[in-house]
Amino acid sequence: MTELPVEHGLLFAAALFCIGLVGVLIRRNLIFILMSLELMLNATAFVFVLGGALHGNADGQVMFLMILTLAAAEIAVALALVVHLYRRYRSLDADRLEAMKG
Amino acid sequence: MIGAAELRALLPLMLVALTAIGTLLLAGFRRDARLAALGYQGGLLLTLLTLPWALPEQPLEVTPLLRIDGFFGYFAALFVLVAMAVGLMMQRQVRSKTSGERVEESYVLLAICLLGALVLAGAQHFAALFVGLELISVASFALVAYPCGGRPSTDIRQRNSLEAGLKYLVLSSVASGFLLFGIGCLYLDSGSLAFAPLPPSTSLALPGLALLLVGVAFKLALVPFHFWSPDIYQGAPTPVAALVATLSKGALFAVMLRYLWFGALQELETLVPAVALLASLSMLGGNLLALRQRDIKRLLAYSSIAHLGYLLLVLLAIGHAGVAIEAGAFYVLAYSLTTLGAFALIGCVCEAGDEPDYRLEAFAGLIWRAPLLGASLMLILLSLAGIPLTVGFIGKFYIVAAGVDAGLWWLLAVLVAGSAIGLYYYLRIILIMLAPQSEPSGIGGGRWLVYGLTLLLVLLGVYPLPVLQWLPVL
Amino acid sequence: MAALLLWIPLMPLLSSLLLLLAGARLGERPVALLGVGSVALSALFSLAAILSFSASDGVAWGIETLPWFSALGLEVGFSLHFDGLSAVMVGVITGVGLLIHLYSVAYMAGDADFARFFAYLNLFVAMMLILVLAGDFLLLYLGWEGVGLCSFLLIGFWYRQPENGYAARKAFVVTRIGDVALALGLLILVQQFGMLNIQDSVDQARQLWPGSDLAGWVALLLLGGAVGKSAQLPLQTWLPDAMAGPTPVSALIHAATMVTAGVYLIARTQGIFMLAPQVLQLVALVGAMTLFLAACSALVQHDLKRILAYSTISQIGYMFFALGTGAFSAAVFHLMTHAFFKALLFLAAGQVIMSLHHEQDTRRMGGLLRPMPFSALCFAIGCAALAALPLTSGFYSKDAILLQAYAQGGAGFAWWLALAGALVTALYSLRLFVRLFLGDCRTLPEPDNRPLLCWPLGILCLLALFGALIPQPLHDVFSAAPQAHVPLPVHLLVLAMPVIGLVAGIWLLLRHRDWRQAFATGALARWWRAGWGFDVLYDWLLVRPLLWLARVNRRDLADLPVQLLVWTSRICHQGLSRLQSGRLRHYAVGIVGGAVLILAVVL
Amino acid sequence: MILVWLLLLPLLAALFAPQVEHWRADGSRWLSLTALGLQALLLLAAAGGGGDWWLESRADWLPRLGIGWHLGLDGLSYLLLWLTVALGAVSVLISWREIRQRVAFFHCNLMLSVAGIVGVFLALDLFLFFVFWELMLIPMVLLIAIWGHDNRRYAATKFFIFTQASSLLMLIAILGLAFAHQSQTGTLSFDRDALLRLELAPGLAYWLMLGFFVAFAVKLPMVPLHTWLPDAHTEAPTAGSVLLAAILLKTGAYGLLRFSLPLFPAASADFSPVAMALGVAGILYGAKLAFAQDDMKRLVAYTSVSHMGFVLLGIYALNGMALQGAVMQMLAHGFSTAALFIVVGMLQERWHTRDLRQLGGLWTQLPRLSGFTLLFALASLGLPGLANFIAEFLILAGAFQRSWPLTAVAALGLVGAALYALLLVQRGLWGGGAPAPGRHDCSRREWLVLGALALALFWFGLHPQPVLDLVREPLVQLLDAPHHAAESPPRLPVGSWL
Amino acid sequence: MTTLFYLTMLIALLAALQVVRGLNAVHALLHLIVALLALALLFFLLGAPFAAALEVIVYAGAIMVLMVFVIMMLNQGDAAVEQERAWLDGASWRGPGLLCALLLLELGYLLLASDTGSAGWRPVAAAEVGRALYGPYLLLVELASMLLLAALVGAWHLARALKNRRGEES
Repeated sequence: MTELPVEHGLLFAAALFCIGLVGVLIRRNLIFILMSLELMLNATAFVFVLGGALHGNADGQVMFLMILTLAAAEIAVALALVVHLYRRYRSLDADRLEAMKG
Repeated sequence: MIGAAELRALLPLMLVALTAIGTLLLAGFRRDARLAALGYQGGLLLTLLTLPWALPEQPLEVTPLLRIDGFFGYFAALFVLVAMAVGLMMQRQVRSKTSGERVEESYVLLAICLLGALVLAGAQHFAALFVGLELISVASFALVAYPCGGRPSTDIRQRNSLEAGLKYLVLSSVASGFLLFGIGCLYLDSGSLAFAPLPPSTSLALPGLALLLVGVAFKLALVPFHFWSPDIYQGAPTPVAALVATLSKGALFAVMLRYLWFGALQELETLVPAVALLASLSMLGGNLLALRQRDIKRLLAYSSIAHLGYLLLVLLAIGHAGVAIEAGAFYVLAYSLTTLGAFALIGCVCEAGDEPDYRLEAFAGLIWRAPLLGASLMLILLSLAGIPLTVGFIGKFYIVAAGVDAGLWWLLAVLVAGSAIGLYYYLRIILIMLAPQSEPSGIGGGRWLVYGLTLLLVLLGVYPLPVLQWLPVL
Repeated sequence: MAALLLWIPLMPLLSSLLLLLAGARLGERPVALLGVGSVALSALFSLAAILSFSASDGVAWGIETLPWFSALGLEVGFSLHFDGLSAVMVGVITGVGLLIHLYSVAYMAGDADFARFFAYLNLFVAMMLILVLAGDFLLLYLGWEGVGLCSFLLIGFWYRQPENGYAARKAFVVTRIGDVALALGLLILVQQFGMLNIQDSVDQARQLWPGSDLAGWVALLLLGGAVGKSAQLPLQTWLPDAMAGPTPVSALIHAATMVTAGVYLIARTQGIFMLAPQVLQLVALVGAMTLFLAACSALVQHDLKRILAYSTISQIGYMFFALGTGAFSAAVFHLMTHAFFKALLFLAAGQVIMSLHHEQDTRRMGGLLRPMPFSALCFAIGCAALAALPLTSGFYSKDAILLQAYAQGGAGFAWWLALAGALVTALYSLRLFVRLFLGDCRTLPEPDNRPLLCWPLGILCLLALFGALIPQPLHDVFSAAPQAHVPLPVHLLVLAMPVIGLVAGIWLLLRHRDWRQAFATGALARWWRAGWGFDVLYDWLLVRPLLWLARVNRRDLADLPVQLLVWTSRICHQGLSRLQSGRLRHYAVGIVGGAVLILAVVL
Repeated sequence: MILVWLLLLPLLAALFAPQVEHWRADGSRWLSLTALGLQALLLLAAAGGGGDWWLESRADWLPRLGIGWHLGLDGLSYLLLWLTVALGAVSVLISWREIRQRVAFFHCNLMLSVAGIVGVFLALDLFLFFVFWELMLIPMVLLIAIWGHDNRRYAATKFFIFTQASSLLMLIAILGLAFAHQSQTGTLSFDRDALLRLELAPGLAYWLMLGFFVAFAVKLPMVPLHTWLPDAHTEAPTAGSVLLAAILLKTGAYGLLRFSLPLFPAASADFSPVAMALGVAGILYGAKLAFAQDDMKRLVAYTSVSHMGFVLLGIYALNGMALQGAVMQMLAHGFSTAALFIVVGMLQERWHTRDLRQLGGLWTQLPRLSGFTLLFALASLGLPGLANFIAEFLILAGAFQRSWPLTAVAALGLVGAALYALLLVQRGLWGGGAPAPGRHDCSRREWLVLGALALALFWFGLHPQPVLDLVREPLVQLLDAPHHAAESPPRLPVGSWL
Repeated sequence: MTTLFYLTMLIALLAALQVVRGLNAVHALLHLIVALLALALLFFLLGAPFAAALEVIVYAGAIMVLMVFVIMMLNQGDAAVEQERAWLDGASWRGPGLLCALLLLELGYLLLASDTGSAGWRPVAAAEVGRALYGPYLLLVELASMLLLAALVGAWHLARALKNRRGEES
């Protein structure tokens, strides 16, 4: 059990979050985008676990569990859609999705 | 922990969950759209009917997560009604399409959406907020992309719904990330996930609230987080678009109302400029974007951006104006009712042919083709524009009242400017509708839903007293 | 008696209404009967009123017939007032009016709009009578604007020629500028007294205003109105153009009656003017200047009716001059005699013009003495009276003006101008007569001597000669001017002036043909002919800027900001729509950007 | 009950217009006329009550928000109701032949608009007033948008946005008042009587007053907020123009008289120089623009701007005479401008053009119609003997007592009026180039309408007393507000001129 | 121990970077798993063994396997790597990178300014979490199950069409 300065933990989470965000912003391949999303979710999960440890209660880990559930649910639907996309365009390019605009 | 009283208070949620599962089981038992619809509507009706009984006399905390009180009751009733209307729209779609899309699952998903909304209506805890939100989100991802899963409907519909589903999913997840990060900060700050007044000294609350605001603003589609909404409205099946426009936004707004009401007010002071900025940008941006939009669904999306911008005034007024909560609650009702009407009408008029036609021109001469539908459209648009004798006016009246009471003069000025722009495109549709009829085109089914909603819209516009009397219970 | 007074304006008014509504369906004879008959009845009533007025020893009587309205702070009634001044005016209007009506029956015979003509003419008489009988300023204003309207309608009577319409509009608008001044004057009265009864207001003013500037302002504004209606400087430009109307109209409206309304107004409100000596001096100056300028213009005109028009302006200038110098009764006296001889001249001119197939240019006339001796006689008498040759009525009135003016104020600048004007008057009278009746016959006339044309002329000849004998019961109206001694040389000078003019004219006529020619084509004559350039001046100063403004701002500049707003929102719409690119990553950038924004605001 | 029926009758007529048309082709016309006739009868029955309000109707509506159903009738509203009924009937009559398509819907809209206007003239609860205020516009917009001329969409949109946006400002001001009431007494109230008793801080009162003023000024219309008017008038069908010019514009002036002045006496008095100046600007600017137009209807539309400038001037002169004049002007303008629009409509029906450059010489062809045109043009220029003159004179006389320089400038508007009115006569009626012959002169129905309007103009020009008496009491009350007494101008400002 | 903390963080961040800028999906996925495992270690170090275990089992185990499955199914091959290289040119990095850096800066500023005390540092054992889950948060668990149900129904519905279509194609 180590006493980590909270600020450092938070900064780490923020950095991880931003890295994930960069991934969402720059990648065109949807698989990569999804992976970047996972990074972001994990960054937030880290914050909760950190909080749980800091305050010594279970709420943080409960929230982590919820995030985990969400990630699972989301990825299931997302992958189904990705497969659809690939079938349709033979590509995972997110930029192909631009029929609707204006 | 959970005793008889709590169980009774939880009855609406349980019924809705049961409806979801029951409908699923029905579908598994026999794939019949009508049967599924029946199960769904029956379950919801039961929920609605038992709701008064289920509501406790005094506000009741059911686990740390939920607080079942008048506020919950009001929004629960509203959301159940909305879900029923969306279900009806869904049903109509089946009847008009003989292609036999599988819609049974969609009722399950709808019910889950509703469950999420009910959780949000009662949430007094961030975990409940999060789960409720994600219930709505995940279910609506699938619903938005729904046509992909059916038997081949038209190509464009499939393409658009796929695109909409993916965009919604990715962007919504990003926003969820922000939201979670924000909640995490707040949790880190206070060590509790319950809605409570923030301790005044801490500084982590500020970034927490700011990030929370980002997430919320995305879900409410406020400028500049609004980009997803027109695409989703356009791509999703019309009932689902209606759902996204009303239920998910309304539920999130309800929970924010409760959160702020529960005491994050003093922290909000530092957020006021940010919220005011979002509100102004939304009011102006939404209306400007809608100005010359040619697709009716996108236009509605933009117009709801503006409406949510108006609604944000309530959040700002909440600490200062006594009417703010009432205003917010009523506006959600007015907005939902009107938007549902609009989407029902779109379903009725635009999707009559084989290929849906969402251009504004689809409405040309509607009033001469189908006078009642035309009149309904006119009333719906007037309600959106906030003209008296429609529920939209009472809503706008309330908003302005809250703004005046709280002295938000600048925002009111922006509201006036935005409304003025808004008048242009609402009237534009009316004028198109009044144009001499171009070519005769059919009218789809489901017009009774439109009439019903319009009637309600006028009735509540003329005599909103029943609802108004309920509001102070909040 | 009161009822009698009421019927004086009511008769022509009713007949006018009748003619307006049903005239088109009636034949000429009933129309004429109605038109002339009503005026004749009116004249009869007037006579009765005047006689009974004289019999009652000149006590003014007014009647409150009906209340018009009573607002918060202002009460106005349809009240009539009859005194010596009204008597003179009513007599002139109905008398001369009747003669002109008779003449018109012949003159307008065969015109398609015969009924309309008489309707307008009767309306005019009614309005003029209301004007002079009004006991209330607002009623006077009603008559005042009413006669303006009739003038407008009659100038534009032959509406198919665009220039007639233009002249009509010009007449109305120019006089309306004066009317605005008049109205403002009334507003001061309303503010001060809360009523508009003429006699009471004047009495109040007499009591309350000595030493106050208010009298000056009111007088000045009333003068403004008078100047407009009576075609005095600087609003005289409309009258020459007004000759576009039928000649009887010119005779009645633009010579005998309406244009003297200004004189009547000043005479009527004499009490106020007396409180403002500076304004009174201004009146005199305006009159003198006008009479001289107009006389000069009359000297060089070619158009027969324009000559008469300028002469009218000039003669009314005399009246103003008289008013300004305090010779009120002389002014009214001249008003009456002028009405006689100017009506005579116009009607005779009408006969000439008709005979010459609507030729009005004097350069194409001449030698008419032999074919049209009656007209020549009429003209001779008229011109003599105009030139104020001794023993004509004009002589007495003009003499009275000049002498009384001298007696009041001595020989000032204005007085010398007036005297010079008399000389010029004689000159142009002579020129007019000579041009028409002597010399070679340039256009062959077809004399038209229908009795209806001639009889009124005959009567007017008599009036022009002996009208001065008609007594004028004005001594109660005007505070009597203090008698002052006028030296004999002045007497003689005034007496001789027209004669000198006449002799000089004959001398010029016989001797200096080349010189005359040079003068007539010279710049000075051109300038005078153009009415001293006032029209051009106003054109540049007012009309053109207004037209320019109208043209430039036809689309309403106030709409520009609105258009700008529309344009701006359209641009914003396009910009925002372009941001909506449809790309997932761009949308995500929106979210991140928004987050950055919010955090930046929070920071 | 009479008041409620006054409102209900046109509503019912609107509701049943489509049904009636099934029975009889022109049934909706007769239905509208009947409704208006019955309204007139009700008005006759309502005449001459005593007290502040001749009739009052009160009921709860939304008691939680202090909103009630409160109607009241006094001389001022009575007069304007008569105007509404009369010109409503005129509108029906003149559209007898002009409107051939969707007749029932046309009358539906017409009657709805009339109902809204009646409501505006009766409402004493500000919320209710606002509801009616908005409500009368929608059918008007439809009238323009469906039966208008070529550029009707643009005109309708502009009209809609101008009026609605400005009325939102009024809504804000109304709510401001209601909350001020709440902070002073603890309850919300939108009732005029209750709000009249408020003591407002000067700054707040001024801003709230401006909120009301802008809404009313747009409707009036006041320069520079007038630009919707020429478009709306020009593009509207004749009946629409008549309704707009004759009645709808009056609601703005009525609002000023009924709400703006009494609710904010001190602020209005402070503001009055500005308002008067704007009124004067309107008089001159409107006249100038009218003078510049080639389109007859546009010309008439701009004369409205000019005439309503007089109304604004009169209202903000804040004395009895001017106020009476302003009311008189509302009436007179209602008749004269409506008549001119009707005439233009008739000409257009016959020649399919309103362009003065193509018209001319009409007198030869249509002496009767031309005579009427002349008469109404004269009324428009304020010829004594016609109603407009009384109005303008009273306004000027009243305004003069408050500010003589402004009045002097305003009086120039009389010259301007002469310019445009006579230009209309000269260019339209006189002149040579008569268009193709063979057009019929006034039909009997047209005669009836025009004759009635002409008669009204003469009647109120020669006997305006009934009007002045009707509004005397309300106006005196208006001026007796305690704040005005302190603000009333000294009696003799002119004495110190030089 | 503290060193281990920072080291693990560094590994996680580096692995995350590799995920974001990776060209080959499978490699990126492996990096992601590394990052997740590093996180799991961090959780463990923070005294949350339950979370750490779940992270490994559910995340690195189940979810990632699902992704691997999809990646393999789509089977993009080497062409895809080239494609990725083309898409990831420098220009596309710059703007978003800057924006995110800005965000990080703002967040860092706000977060570092906080003065959260560290009074209650305490490991939270699995049993405690379990008690919370089946105590006050019982309802939450039920709702989470509904969430999974939604995902299940949704994914199943969407996947059905694939089956259908494949049937049509063949």
